[in-house]
Amino acid sequence: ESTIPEGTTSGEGTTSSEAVEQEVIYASTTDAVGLSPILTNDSVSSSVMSQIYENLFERNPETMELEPKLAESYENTDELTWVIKLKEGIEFQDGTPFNAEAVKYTFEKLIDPATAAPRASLLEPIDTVTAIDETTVEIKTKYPYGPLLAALSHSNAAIISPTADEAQDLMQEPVGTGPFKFASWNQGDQIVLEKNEDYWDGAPDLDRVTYKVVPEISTAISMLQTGEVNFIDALPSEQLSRVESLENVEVTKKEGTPVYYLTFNHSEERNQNPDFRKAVASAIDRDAFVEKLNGLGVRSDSILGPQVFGYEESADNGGTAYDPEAAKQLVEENGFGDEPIKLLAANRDNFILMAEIVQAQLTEAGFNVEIETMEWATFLDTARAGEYDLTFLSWSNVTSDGSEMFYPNFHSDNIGASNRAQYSNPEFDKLVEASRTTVDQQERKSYLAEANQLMLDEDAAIVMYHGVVTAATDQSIQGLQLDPNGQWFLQNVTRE
Amino acid sequence: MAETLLEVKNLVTSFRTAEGSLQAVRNVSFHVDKGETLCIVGESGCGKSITSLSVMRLLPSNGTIENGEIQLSGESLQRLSNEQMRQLRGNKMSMIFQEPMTALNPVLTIGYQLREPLFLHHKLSKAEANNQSIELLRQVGLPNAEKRLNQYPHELSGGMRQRVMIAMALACHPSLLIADEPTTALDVTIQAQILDLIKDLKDKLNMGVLMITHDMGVVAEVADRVMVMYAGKKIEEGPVREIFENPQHPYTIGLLNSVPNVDDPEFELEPIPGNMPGLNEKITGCRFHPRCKFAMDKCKTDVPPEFNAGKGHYASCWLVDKEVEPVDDNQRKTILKV
Amino acid sequence: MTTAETIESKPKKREKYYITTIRRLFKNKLAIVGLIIVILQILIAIFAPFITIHDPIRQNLASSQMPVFSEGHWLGTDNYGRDVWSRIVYGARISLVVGSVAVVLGLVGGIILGMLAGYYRKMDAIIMRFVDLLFSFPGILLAMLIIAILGTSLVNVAIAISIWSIPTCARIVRGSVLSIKEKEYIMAMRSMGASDLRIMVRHILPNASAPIIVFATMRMATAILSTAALSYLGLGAQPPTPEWGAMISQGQDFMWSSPHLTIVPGIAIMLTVFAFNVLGDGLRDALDPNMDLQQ
Amino acid sequence: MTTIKEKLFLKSDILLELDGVKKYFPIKAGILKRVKGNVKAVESVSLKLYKGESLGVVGESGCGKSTLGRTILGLEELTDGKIFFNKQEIQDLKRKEKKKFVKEMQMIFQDPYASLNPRQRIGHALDEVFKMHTNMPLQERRDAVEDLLKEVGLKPEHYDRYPHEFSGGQRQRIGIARAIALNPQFIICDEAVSALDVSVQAQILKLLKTLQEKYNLSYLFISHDLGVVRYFCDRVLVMYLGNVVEMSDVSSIFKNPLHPYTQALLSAIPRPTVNAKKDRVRLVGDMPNPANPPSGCPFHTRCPIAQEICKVDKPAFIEHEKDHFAACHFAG
Amino acid sequence: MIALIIRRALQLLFLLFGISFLVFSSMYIAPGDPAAVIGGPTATESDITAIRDNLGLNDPFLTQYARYVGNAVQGDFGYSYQTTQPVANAIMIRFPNTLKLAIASMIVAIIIGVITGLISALKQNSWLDISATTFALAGISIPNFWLGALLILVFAVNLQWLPVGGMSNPFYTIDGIKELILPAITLGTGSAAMIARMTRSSMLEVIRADYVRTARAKGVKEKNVIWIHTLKNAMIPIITVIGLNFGFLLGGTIITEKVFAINGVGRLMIDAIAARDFPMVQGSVLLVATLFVVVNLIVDIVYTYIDPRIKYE
Ligand SMILES: Nc1ncnc2c1ncn2[C@@H]1O[C@H](COP(=O)(O)OP(=O)(O)OP(=O)(O)O)[C@@H](O)[C@H]1O
Ligand SMILES: Nc1ncnc2c1ncn2[C@@H]1O[C@H](COP(=O)(O)OP(=O)(O)OP(=O)(O)O)[C@@H](O)[C@H]1O
Ligand SMILES: [Mg+2]
Ligand SMILES: [Mg+2]
Repeated sequence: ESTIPEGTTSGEGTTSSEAVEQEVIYASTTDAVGLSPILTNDSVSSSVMSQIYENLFERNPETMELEPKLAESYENTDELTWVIKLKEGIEFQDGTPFNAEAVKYTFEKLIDPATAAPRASLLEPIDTVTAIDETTVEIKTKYPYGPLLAALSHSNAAIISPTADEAQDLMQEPVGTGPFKFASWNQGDQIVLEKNEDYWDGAPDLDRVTYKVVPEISTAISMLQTGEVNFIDALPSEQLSRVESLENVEVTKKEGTPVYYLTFNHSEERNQNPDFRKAVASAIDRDAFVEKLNGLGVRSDSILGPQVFGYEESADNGGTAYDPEAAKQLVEENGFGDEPIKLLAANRDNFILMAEIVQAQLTEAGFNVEIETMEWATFLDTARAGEYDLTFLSWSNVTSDGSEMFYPNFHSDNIGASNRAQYSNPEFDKLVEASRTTVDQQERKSYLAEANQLMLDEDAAIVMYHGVVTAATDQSIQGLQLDPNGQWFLQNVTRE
Repeated sequence: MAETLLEVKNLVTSFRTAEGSLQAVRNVSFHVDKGETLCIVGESGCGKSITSLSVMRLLPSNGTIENGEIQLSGESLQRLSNEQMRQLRGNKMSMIFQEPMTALNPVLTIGYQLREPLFLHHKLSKAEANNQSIELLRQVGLPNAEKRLNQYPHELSGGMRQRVMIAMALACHPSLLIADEPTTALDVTIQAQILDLIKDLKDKLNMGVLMITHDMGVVAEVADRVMVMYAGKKIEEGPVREIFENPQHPYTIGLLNSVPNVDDPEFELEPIPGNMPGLNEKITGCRFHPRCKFAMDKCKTDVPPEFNAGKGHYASCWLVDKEVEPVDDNQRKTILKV
Repeated sequence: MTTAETIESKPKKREKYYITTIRRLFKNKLAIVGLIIVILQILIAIFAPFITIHDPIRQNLASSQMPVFSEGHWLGTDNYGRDVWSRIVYGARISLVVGSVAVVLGLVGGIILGMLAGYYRKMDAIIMRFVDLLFSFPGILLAMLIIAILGTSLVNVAIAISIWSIPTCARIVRGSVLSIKEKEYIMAMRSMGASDLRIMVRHILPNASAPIIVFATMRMATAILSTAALSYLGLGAQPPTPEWGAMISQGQDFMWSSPHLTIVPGIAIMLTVFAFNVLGDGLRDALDPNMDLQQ
Repeated sequence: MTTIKEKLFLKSDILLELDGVKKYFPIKAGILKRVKGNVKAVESVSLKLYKGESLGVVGESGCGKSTLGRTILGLEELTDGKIFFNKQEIQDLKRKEKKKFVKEMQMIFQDPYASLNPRQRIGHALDEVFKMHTNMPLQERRDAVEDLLKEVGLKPEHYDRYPHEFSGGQRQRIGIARAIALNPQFIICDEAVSALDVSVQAQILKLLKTLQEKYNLSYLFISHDLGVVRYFCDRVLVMYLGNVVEMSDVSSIFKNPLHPYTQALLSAIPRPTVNAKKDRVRLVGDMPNPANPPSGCPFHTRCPIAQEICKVDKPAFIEHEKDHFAACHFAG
Repeated sequence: MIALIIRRALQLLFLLFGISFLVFSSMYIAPGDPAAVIGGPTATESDITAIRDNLGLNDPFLTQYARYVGNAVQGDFGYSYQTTQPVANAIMIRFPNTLKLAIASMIVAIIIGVITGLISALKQNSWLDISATTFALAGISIPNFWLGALLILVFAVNLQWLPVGGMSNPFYTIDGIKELILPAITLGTGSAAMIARMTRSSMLEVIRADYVRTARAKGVKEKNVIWIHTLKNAMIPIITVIGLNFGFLLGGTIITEKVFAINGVGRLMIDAIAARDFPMVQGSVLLVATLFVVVNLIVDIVYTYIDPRIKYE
């Protein structure tokens, strides 16, 4: 009720183009759950929060290197100790100074079981956080923890204002150090952010940012066309050609970190047969599938994608290649087609598409595959409990760190929770642990690459594609920063 | 001679049914003059109501007028457009229907249904129409008229509903009133009151009345002329006195003999034997002959035309033809009564 | 007795009630059109293999999203290159069966509840509140419950959809019953000692048939469309099994690039519903003795 | 045929007895439809009906005759009073037992069209009666229905017709056929022959009489046609505004009406002769409102001989002559 | 009548009680764990346990239910698992939109439905009837998302007369009305179809009644014969359908709300179910149930005005 979007008033004479309003209206398919980095774990919330809050570190979208943000620098005094120097003179939007106490407060709150933070595990390795002085924080981990900086760059590890957190509900009224500050939120409808005039890195050009909830992507595209919104992202491949055909719209595509893969239920006996897995892997024509994505997918066998720390080019073709004849032969020899195979697919993203194509290809090879679709919450339960034969999973790697991918998804520690593939391989576990507990990044990278290849050799998971992040913006929008993990920043955006 | 108000010539009305086409009214002609009451009597199911509905052009959807001409004040009703016909109905000509329960709209108040013709044809305001409705209900002897206006048909007794129907039909002082058994559900005191009311209006407005009734007492009281129908045909017509005192058609005679006599406790009813034939029954000759005690061979083969029995009295019976030289009235009556 | 020899006219051979109704039904040209469509659809469903060239689930990614009247695929192909005509034809099997079973089940439940509620004042409150409860209970949740308790099968789809139609049907029936039961002929039947059951079934139901027929024939459309929502939950036909409702909802994604993927199954549903509706209209007319069919 | 005298002798055989039967209808008014009083349709009626007797009920329209009939059959809930049929109180019967009684008590409704199911062929309507109460096989039932149709002067081919395809009188005959189908002991005839032409009426009256003689039937015969009442009934009951004001055997009512209302009624009968002189007792004024009946004698507002006492005292219903009851202070 | 209203109010309490139990138990039985949804795919065992503890989901079923009812009786409908905000707030933000939409589309539906229904009935079996029937059937067979998209394409994108979506202006402003038009049409067509068909059949039932003939005999204009004498008698099933549809619309209609980006109860409920956000589901179902009972009460009262013979004692 508060703000009238530009598009709806365009009829009434505000079309004069001299002074373009410095406003971006972004359409998202769902509303943010909340605006506290600690209590949320969804992408919309984090895309709002990433304009309001900032992290100690961030990954440079071009070089994919981790760089300090709120931090000035860091050093490892030993394998377990991280001493982080903070930037000086930064204030939260409510005037609270940003300092070591704030960092300590934030991290401790996130870890505290009483908070029940959904991503508490992110900082699980942290043992203590100490504010050495105003601008120095010392973090001690329980064991050597390599991906710590990546974890600190995760949007859920953004720094909150302790005074604000104590005074109000950050879920509703967030306060951070970022370039935009919270203005209003009409639940389910829109969130409005305003320019933070006092932003430490120079106030942004945009006066206002509106997040509008438009659940139907095709409606959002229509709105983009009429100017009711001027920025959308995560375009589905079916709609890509339509968006690209719009005259006033520019489409940005960028290889991203999400990965979509077919996995076996490794706790099942049949799936433990390497021939079975090989048969499946060689029956699936991933190239044909990626072609269906209209350029919104990157073909690579590697489980850690090109944008993820730990990727090595050699892994692109490191898996079993498509070979229908070989697959047929294997199926026939081993009678793999006798028993029906339950292919579980969640009803969202591209899972059904994958399921239908893979089912057809597996059938072609002689398997007997039945698809079972499910809505998301049920799927999470079912997959976690391992009640399937084959299923599709995905991982959108926010920190772009390979450990972040391998540990929750394939480490035997997490069977019964996030390791839905029920994958348990001691050798693999060791490599992953090493990648986590090593602080040296180069070393870590080689562990990860090794683990990656190990999985490919075993056909433990068959990568369907790696995601491409997209954004469609009105021509007038310049300077959008799009990260491979799908996040974006409006700090440098202007409208012309 | 008085001015003719309604003239019906050779009316044939038939129904489409599952059994094929049924002729309910067969070639009936009659007329009603201004200020005159014509009563139609006849066996139930003989086509009286259908005749009157044909005049109103309100036949059931499966009925059609196949032939004939209906004129009101010299104007052919069949040629009128629906809209012209509508303006006549309820205004120049109105009708009281036989079954008052189903003829009143169950979901509208009595008041609304009564006011409606007044709004329509006299363009009265609501208050005026209300007053007039109350007056009308008074005239038809309905007690507590004001209260009744807000009641619904199902809250009234049969007789009350009938009186509402009558009031509605009389509301606009029509020049032709068709009344289909208007007083069957009324007790005699009210019946008398209503008949007087109709008579008053008739005299005052020179209204013509076409009344259908089974009550010979009523016929005797109100009719100027009587028309007797049998199995879809008119079989006799004449001034009321003629019909009662000098009936010509054996059916008419039989009818009069079946009237119960209030004044004579020992009176025995004498129904006409047999039943009216079905509409689609093929009967050659006179349609009454299977039940007629006097049926002759001729009756079985030839349809009797209408014979003039004098004094504006017509009958369709071969007996009349035979007696063109009139026999002694009493003598014939006794012959017939045997 | 005075009734003398009645003129015996030979009564025509008496027809069974339903035969007359059917005869009356056939007088209605539109109803015949409806009947022909329904029969055609049934035949199509039965003889599906004989009237299609392509396997309805066989993919051909190379020739996906072909428009209608393409060579070899007169209704085009879908996103997976599957022949739309084949899918429509095979889809009829599930859609028609599930649709009609669900409607019939829902009708039975709705009519029973509605009748009882309308007829017995005492039961009205309980039944109608129960119906309100069914109505306000979210369908998705109900379907989830059915999956959890009964599992996923086509029969359960029909059950779920029929439960959705019960409240609406019950309300419609009750409304009519409330007004019909006050009619005088019902009183007459009571005076004759007719049992309540008889009054309800033989006297009230036929007089309430018109809105029920309308409801049932319209419900067919929503029932078929609902199967999509249920297969979304994993209840009922799973991909790649062809089924009209699911075809429509999958086509939604390609509404802009390949509109035929929604239009074609949409027309199939509409034809079905059209057929049932005109048939229902005809039936209504045939059952209404007041109707003059020759008009 | 038994004479009236003989019948009155057989008084011991009471078929139906009403004791202070009352039926009020609540009046609702206003947007919220609150009860604003009662229409006193039947105000305390007591009577005895003997086996084989026809009791005529006459009275002004709206005085509660039909309501009385419906109340006896239990179609309207009794407001007060008791009804005994064959010495058994019938209100609190169990359903099973009730069904037996129902078979014995039938009603011919005043409005024949409204009382027929518009979607039921009349053959089926009649057939249904047999179906409900007998175990006759189909063919037998069909024959019975056809016989019934013939008996009331309709044709077997009418079997397949719907009610709207009949004339008013024909519908009434269907109602009659339905009521006599099961040979009940008692029939309430609510204007049962009013829509019939006199010749059919005569036929039907004869039929009813024949049935009465054959099965010792009793009738409660509601009618406005006093000629028919005189012909058909043994005793007559005159109602006014929900009250019984006079009751006697038919000849003494017609010869010697005691109540002024009865007198007015009789004087208003139209005679089927063209020359009859018409000196009616004209009733002035409206029938009072049954929701708000006048004090004292209900008739005093319109009574030509009313005195002061009539306005305050409700006259008792007493026997003025042998078997001739009337409720009037100045009866005679 | 007052008694009827009071009685219904009491029944409503029981109904709400029953429905909350039903919702509660079905959410309990149905697969899917709210904590897993909140935790997302990344959640570890300990994350989920912590969340479950925090939400009180580890308590026995009856304890949870009793707690819910206990709070609800005091007017506290709990906090969303997802957003941690009060359920009542979340619903009240959305409800006005849903109400607006429901009323607007009901108006559209009634106008279109009754008029086409009347035309079909009066011109029975003519080409007009057939086209009206076809129109109605198209209305019910066309999926809302499709119709909505089509309307957007034509009226919002190409002609630019109306906005594509959203609902943020008060309904009495021009913008507010503009926002309502397309969704109301999209949503109204289904109901219009049902109303049209019901009107047609119901009119045919009464159009040949004797009292209609009486009206004609009085010279009542054909228009009034139809609208007053016939339609009122045919109204019971039509009103039933209108009431049902209105109740249904008040429950929110997910598709239309989605297509037109309307922040309504339907979307809220479906999202809550998907996220297993029990308190939110409960709250919205209870709201829908209450509305439905109210609408039906109104319908029942309207019955007695339409048909004076109907009584409820
Ligand atoms: N809609 C109809 N379809 C077929 N036949 C009909 C229809 N309406 C009436 N009839 C038949 O037409 C004949 C004449 O009916 P009509 O109503 O005119 O009789 P009537 O003389 O008014 O009898 P009554 O005195 O009993 O009212 C009857 O035999 C009746 O069965
Ligand atoms: N359902 C009802 N609601 C309210 N009042 C009613 C109802 N039914 C009948 N009445 C009233 O009860 C009184 C008696 O009606 P009843 O039908 O018994 O009269 P009646 O003696 O049969 O009259 P008639 O000879 O005209 O048929 C009338 O005043 C009538 O208005
Ligand atoms: Mg008649
Ligand atoms: Mg009566």
